Amino acid sequence: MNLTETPEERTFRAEVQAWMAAHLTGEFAALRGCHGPGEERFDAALAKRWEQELATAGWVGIGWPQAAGGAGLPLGKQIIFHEEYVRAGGPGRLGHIGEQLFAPTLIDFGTPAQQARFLPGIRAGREYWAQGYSEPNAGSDLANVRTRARLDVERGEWVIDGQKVWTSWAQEADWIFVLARTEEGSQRHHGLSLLLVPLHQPGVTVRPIRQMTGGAEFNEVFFDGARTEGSLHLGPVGEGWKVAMALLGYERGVSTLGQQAQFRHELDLVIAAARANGAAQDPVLRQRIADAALRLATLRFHALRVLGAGGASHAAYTAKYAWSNWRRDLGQLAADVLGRAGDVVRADDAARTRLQQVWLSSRADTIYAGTNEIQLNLIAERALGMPREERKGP
Amino acid sequence: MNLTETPEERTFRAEVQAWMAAHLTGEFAALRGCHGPGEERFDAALAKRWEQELATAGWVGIGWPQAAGGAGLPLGKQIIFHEEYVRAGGPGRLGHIGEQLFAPTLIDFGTPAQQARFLPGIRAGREYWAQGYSEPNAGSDLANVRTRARLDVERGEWVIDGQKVWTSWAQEADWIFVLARTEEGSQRHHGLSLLLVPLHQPGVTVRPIRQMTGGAEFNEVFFDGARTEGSLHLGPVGEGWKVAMALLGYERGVSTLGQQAQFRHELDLVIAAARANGAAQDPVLRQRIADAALRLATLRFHALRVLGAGGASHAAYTAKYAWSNWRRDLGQLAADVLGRAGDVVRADDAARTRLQQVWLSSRADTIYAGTNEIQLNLIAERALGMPREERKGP
Amino acid sequence: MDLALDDDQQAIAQAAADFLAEACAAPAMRAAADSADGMDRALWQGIVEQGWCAVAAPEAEGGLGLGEVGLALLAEQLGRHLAGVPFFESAIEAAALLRACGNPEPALLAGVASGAVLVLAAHATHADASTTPAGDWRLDGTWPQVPGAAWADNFLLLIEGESPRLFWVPAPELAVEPLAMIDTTRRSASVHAHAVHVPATALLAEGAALRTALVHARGLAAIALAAEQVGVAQQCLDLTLAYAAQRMQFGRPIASFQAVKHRCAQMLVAIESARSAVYGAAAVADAAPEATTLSFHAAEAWCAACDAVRYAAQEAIQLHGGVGYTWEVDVQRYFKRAQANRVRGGDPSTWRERVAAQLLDAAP
Amino acid sequence: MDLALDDDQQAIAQAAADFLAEACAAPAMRAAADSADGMDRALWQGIVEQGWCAVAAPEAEGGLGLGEVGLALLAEQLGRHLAGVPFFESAIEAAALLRACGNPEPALLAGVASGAVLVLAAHATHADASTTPAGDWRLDGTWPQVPGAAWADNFLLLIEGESPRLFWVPAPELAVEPLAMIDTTRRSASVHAHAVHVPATALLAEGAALRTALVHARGLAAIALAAEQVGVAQQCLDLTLAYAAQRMQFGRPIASFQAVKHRCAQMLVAIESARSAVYGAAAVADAAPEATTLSFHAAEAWCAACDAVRYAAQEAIQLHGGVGYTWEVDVQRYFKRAQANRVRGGDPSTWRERVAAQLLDAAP
Repeated sequence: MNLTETPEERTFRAEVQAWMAAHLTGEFAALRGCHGPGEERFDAALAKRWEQELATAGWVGIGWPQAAGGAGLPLGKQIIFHEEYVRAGGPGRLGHIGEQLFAPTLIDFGTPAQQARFLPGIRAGREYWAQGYSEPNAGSDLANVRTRARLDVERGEWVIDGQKVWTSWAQEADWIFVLARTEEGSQRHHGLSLLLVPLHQPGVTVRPIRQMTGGAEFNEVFFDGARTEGSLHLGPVGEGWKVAMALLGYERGVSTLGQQAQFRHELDLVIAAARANGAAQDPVLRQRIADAALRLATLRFHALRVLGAGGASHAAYTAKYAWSNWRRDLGQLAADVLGRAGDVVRADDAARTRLQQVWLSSRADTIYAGTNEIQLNLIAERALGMPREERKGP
Repeated sequence: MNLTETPEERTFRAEVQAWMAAHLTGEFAALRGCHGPGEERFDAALAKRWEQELATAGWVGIGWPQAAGGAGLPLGKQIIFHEEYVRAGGPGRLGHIGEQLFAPTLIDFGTPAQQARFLPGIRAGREYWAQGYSEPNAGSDLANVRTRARLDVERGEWVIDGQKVWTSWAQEADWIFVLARTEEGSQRHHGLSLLLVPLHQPGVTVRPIRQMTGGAEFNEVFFDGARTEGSLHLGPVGEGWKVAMALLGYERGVSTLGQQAQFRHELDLVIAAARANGAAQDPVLRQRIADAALRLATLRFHALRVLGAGGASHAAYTAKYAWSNWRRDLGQLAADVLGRAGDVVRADDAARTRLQQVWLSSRADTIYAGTNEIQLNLIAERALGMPREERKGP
Repeated sequence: MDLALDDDQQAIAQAAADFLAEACAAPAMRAAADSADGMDRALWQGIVEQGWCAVAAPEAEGGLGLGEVGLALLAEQLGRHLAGVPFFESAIEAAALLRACGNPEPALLAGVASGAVLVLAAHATHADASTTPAGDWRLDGTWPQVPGAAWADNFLLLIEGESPRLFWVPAPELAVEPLAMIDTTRRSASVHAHAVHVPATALLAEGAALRTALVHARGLAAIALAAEQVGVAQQCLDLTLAYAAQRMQFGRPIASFQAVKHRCAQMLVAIESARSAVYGAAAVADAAPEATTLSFHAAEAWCAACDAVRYAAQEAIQLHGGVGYTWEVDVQRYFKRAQANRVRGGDPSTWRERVAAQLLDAAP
Repeated sequence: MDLALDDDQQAIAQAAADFLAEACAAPAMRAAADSADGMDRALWQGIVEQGWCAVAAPEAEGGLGLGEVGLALLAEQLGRHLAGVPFFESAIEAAALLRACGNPEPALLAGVASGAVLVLAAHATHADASTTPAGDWRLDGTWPQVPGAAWADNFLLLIEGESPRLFWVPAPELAVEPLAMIDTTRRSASVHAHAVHVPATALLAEGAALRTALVHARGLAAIALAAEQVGVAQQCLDLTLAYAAQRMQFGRPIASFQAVKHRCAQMLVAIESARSAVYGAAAVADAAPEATTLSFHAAEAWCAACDAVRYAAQEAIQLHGGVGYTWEVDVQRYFKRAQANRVRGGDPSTWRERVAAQLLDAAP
């Protein structure tokens, strides 16, 4: 157990701070604090140039092994990078799904040819990925996959038909990894494969979903005879479920520390708003603000405990439920601190607009990547060993 | 909708107040504020004399029809009686189960002979009843009845074997109504009968259960070849379930208004303690105290709405969950207001002792008469029409 | 003592439910919410024609004589449909204040009854009234966020300060600037007065009398807005029940999962409690209570309703899953309205603190 | 940066768990709780022999060198077993204050390490210290509720006031009167000093230096008491899981009901969060932080642990159903201890308000 930074870590932290200060300027200053696609002021072309700026400096793939073209940084430094990136106002990372979720899975499960083909594009900030798991009638029931793919033996290509939903940022991505049923008549998590499919082709339609925030970060993706090369399955054909689940494991990874730095920024905005409008004098809001600050500090300790060597296995299961409900509470707190003014949209008030977005967008946190209900089932069944929920029918 | 009392009601209220002031004196003053058996200072013989004092004045059976020996008072006056009884410090009613639960059921389902035999004893405050429903391995699953009764044809008597549990005040009762399986091999709620059984006989053993309060209000009752007359089944043999459930319906009756007057007294003690020890200056405790007062007022409105003509059917289902959780919160509030001093037992400090009892005893409220979990199931299934919980096995 | 609805009350509640089910079904509600100014004028006309704006007034004055209970029943149904009409602003909030002031302008109240929209402008950032040599008043000020202002025919302008004053001003005298809202089902606008001259009769109340009237009207408005919150909460539950019954997950309707059932049940507990609080408080208000009694029961209704709707709207989104987060599903509109109402009526903690002062600070 | 337990830490936690599973199993715990004075002397002897009372001290001073983290790990296990020993009082609370004062009496600290029980008496109803012509101090006062007092060999007497003073006094000099407790697993007694004379060296600290020491020691004590609360909460969960697995209702183990599963899962969320808060805060404390940092993280650990144990104890009773309300089942003892600890460490709202002042009132 060690919360003290080594001298080397302190130097590294200063290095990241300096780099961000020097580079998140000029045209990139417009990206400061941007969340990502779906936001009105988000400039996707600029965000891609920013990804390339990061890549050139070697900040993409810092956690990948060196053999895979990464920097192979130890955990402590990765944490520092993510924290300082967000602290400096670094925008939402268009490359996140490719770099943080897809690439580690590719390194674990991909063929050398697949790795050679895809890792460099991700590492260079030139190719962007989307995740095709959820389906409209499946929701939390991920194994209920109806998207199907058959091998067109003649052309050596997979032909995909179906629909995915809740695909973040697909409107800006180049590729999508699709969990598809490749064995006709198979049930549940059997007979699935994880296929790598180019998005820019006639058989694919991406339609943004308007959210309660007014923006459209998520999309529906329709596959209507979409095609990809026969070799582009990640892991063996028919064993896509295992690979898909392994990929989900990386969602709980080190980037959660960066997410927490973003949360800290949001809390700071709440505190500033409360000080400005007098809400800071209200004893009940004071309790809630203090509680938010204390629980956020605990999210960080919790992540450090889970990520640490020999990390606590029970604790790993509770992290998502804890942070998503923390943020939902923060969103409600933001709205309550804003008070009457929170109901009025003022484009010229960036702090207020951001807090309104925090309030509304936080409602997604307890739903995506496993709803509260799914999380509690997982905790009860896997961490506590309680009986499994019964499923009916096939 | 009418919250204004009629002149007649006002007169009646004054009458009850005056009677209580005149009669809860002398030897009965010792009963003031007593809850009931299980309390150290509770004097059962005195409490029975008090029941007879009430009976003599005509306060027992005020809600029964006149034909059954009752006063047939309208709802408004019944409410007023129960409220003023508690406000005056009237002790827990040893006759409650007989008068409020058993008698109405007897009037609805009993034979004329049964009514003639039992109603006068209850009406006179001379015979006391206990309720034999729950069993040790059944808990909330009331239909899981293992106590069995067979008819000894020769002697024309039921012979009962089995065990009941959580029988309030059985140590002071004369009779018990027992839900027993009278049809061998029957399942669940089939083949049950509601038998009326004298407690004072060799085949019956009553053993108090020590509670977390230290007292023993509840008992285990063992039937080991216990006997009762063959005619003493309430409702038809084999149809005891229907009668037993009808009886439970009277638990939601008008006496809840009296219960609320008791809650009000407890809240007043909390308020007095907070004013005395400075807790009343704490902004968070102030919120909680105000919340308790507001929600208690709502419990009363809710009961008046449910009891009123054409009362709200949905609302009836939610009452028990609402009041039991209100009281559990009040108990926690009492402990928090007492603070450090709440951990010390001081027999000479009646108010503190009472608040400690409120804290601990309130933990039973969300368990007995249908746990929180059972209540929520009932609300979901009966009020909202959601699918029924699956049961496994027989 | 009885809090069940009597026949007249049941009749108006049912009539309102039936009328709004037709006149303000979801497509009409969405159309109004997404329209330029948010008001459904056809609906408003229908409401006026049914006499709802005079539901509380005594029958002798041409009203329906259903008092605060009648207002609460209508507000509940309007909340359930997020109706884009200024019923709360005009027939409840402004009318309550006008009555509480002693109503020196009968035409104004009659106007409200016949659908002329009267709106209370409060919370000025700065505002001032001064007499002129001609005996008129000159009014200046900015009221930056006034709900319903863009739909107003007349305003009640509240000028706070050591001695507060309340003026009646026709809308054309003022500059009204609509605002972009998060909750588009009820719009606010900023209201500006610049050297507006009104006659002496436009001063409706001032000083201590006005303060008393404001507290009284605040209580009545809170009860009615609480009723609206109950309607919003009920619709959140009903939408959720309908969705949960048909949405299949893991081969079962999600309504069959105990966690879903219990949360819906807890929504009902909160809603039915809040409904009892609102009906009870409205009945108390109709019995001409003392100020502290009205204030206590207004707090009761308001806190219960805000708690219920916060929980119901939260769970409605949550139990709808991903689609609950989308624009297309109506729960988001109910969620936003619940919060807009809450901050409008004042945080429940503020109301609870008022009650705490009654219970804990007064001489015992 | 890493908050996983290292090998030494895992070893002591495991050793403590194993030792207490044997030496303080449920029957022994109940026997101590139901005994005349509540102390399990054999257990205390075992604990002293294992060196736990010096777990935090540097190895150079004969300790185990495991710091605040080591104390927290032991406190967690002791809480889990409701051990009837003055470990918290002596080795944590009093020792922390003694160290924070600069420890002018090394024998006292050595005594603590070897099992002589040192107890802090605070919250006097009245207390006074005056110098005598002989250069001694005369002490008078009443400390009405001092946890562990009946087991003390020595006392630290805190005399609050404009300039607070802390004295060291051997127990035989004082009148100690045991109290009847709700939580019988940790007894308090009232402590009276009547014209007690102590030498000048008995004054350990005073004034501003003592104030600073008290705040520091309060932070360390809160972290360790939070660890105890985590242990209490964990045992509530474990007892509940065991019961739910075997208790049949409606033909199924109640552990198979989703409502039961979700509540147990939420208990685990709260407990694991609190454990992270406690371990993190203890690690911070070991890194010699600034006063505001220690105070923040102590609040973090304390609030998280009190929230977790309140929920866990509540649900443990609830999910045990009727038997959860009986004396025979241990959950009631854990429930009572959780509340006794809570009021002892100070209501979480008080700690949160301190944090709010840091965040909201300081110049930005």
